[in-house]
Amino acid sequence: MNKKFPKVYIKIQYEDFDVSKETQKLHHNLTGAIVNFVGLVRGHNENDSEQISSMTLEHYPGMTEAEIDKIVQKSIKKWDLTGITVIHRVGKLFVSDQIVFVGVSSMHRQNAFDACNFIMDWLKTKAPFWKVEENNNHRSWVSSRQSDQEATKKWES
Amino acid sequence: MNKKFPKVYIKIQYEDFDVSKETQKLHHNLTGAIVNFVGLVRGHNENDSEQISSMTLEHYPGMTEAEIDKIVQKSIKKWDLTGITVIHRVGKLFVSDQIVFVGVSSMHRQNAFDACNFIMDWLKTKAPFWKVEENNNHRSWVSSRQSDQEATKKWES
Amino acid sequence: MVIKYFSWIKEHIGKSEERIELPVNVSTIEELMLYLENLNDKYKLAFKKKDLIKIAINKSYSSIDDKINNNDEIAFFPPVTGG
Amino acid sequence: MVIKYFSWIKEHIGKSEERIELPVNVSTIEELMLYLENLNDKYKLAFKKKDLIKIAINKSYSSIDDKINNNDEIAFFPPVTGG
Repeated sequence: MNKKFPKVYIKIQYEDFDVSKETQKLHHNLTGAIVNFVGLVRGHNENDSEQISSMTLEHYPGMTEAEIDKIVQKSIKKWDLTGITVIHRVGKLFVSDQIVFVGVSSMHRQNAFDACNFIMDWLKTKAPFWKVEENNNHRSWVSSRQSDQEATKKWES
Repeated sequence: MNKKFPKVYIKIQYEDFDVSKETQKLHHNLTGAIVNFVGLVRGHNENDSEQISSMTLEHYPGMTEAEIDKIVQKSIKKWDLTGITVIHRVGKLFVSDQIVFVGVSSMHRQNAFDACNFIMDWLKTKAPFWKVEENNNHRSWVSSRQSDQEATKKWES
Repeated sequence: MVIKYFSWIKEHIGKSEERIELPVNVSTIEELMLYLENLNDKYKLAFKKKDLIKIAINKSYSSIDDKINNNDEIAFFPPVTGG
Repeated sequence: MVIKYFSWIKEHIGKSEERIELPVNVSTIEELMLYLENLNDKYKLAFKKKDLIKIAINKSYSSIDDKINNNDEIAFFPPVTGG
């Protein structure tokens, strides 16, 4: 693997992102495979008990970027990759809006699948973002899920 | 899972595809996660021994769609999904052109990661496509890789 | 029956498709391959590496022992390399 | 030192950030939390469920036993829910 790879891009932003453009930016001469994860605002809260109309995401500026970079650096040690992009939105988002983009490119597909999955699992448990769900009646902070904590265990071996 | 899901779209085509538009089509009301795989034409042949300038893909019309549909139906039995799109290009493609798009949406991310990975692994070993790599001097049919055969073993358990 | 050839098998044989009447004494894929190999050296070369020949009957993967009928569509092709 | 609060901890306390001088006899996160809880009921409520409080010192995850200095940036927040 050439030392100039992987190209890393991490951004916290209010604006939406364009999946095609971000995919295009992950093309490098050695790239054969790109795996993208896109997280969306669902129309229901976590336990599906009620509809939501919007959510607001806040984060800890500086620490968020640093934690995501730590995760990305770990993924680079584990897999040969050509590019990694993590974009996470903050602010007010509506149902079916895009929240997060994690794109990983590599020479061969399994590395891209694994690294993208790894980054998402750790982002879910380490990156300091908090969601508050809103509907007409009230707002409530989302609780962290035990299943997200457990998801990181598959990377321990 | 509502019986109207997942929405399945399978297409073999000469034309390029737009990753943003295909991602958008995978949004459904229950969707929280989308995982996309994009395969690209690499600038080198499989064993990296020489540059290629283009490749041409041929397929077995009718059988290709049927084999991909079998794989998709298997993935639907294994995971709760909201949408599955498989687009595979044929004809002459150039370096860094997009070859294949596999997009899977679901309520939760691990299902989408696993189903996308599963569909790609089986597509690689079952869908009747053949690549011939071309450069100025000659053309050569790509050999199937042992690693692709072995990749499907992880789904046996 | 219709017989289809793909990739380098098609190139060795020099055609992508042909229609033949099921020959007498041919009732399996294996017998069909033997019949074709006896026609000329192009087929012999195409079918030389038996472990690299994949078979489909009516667009479904099949094996060398499978029975065939005169109205079947048979296909011979190398291991697939899409994706 | 700067102390930052996020999510419902911020809302219970009623501010997102404050600057204080490191109090006498406070040298760890745990002692700082005790000091704050004794200020008023807002902090008591915010810090009630100790197992739900995550701590960062200078933007790195830290534990309740970690030492702190007057020029540190401390943060208290609930388990994260991004992605």
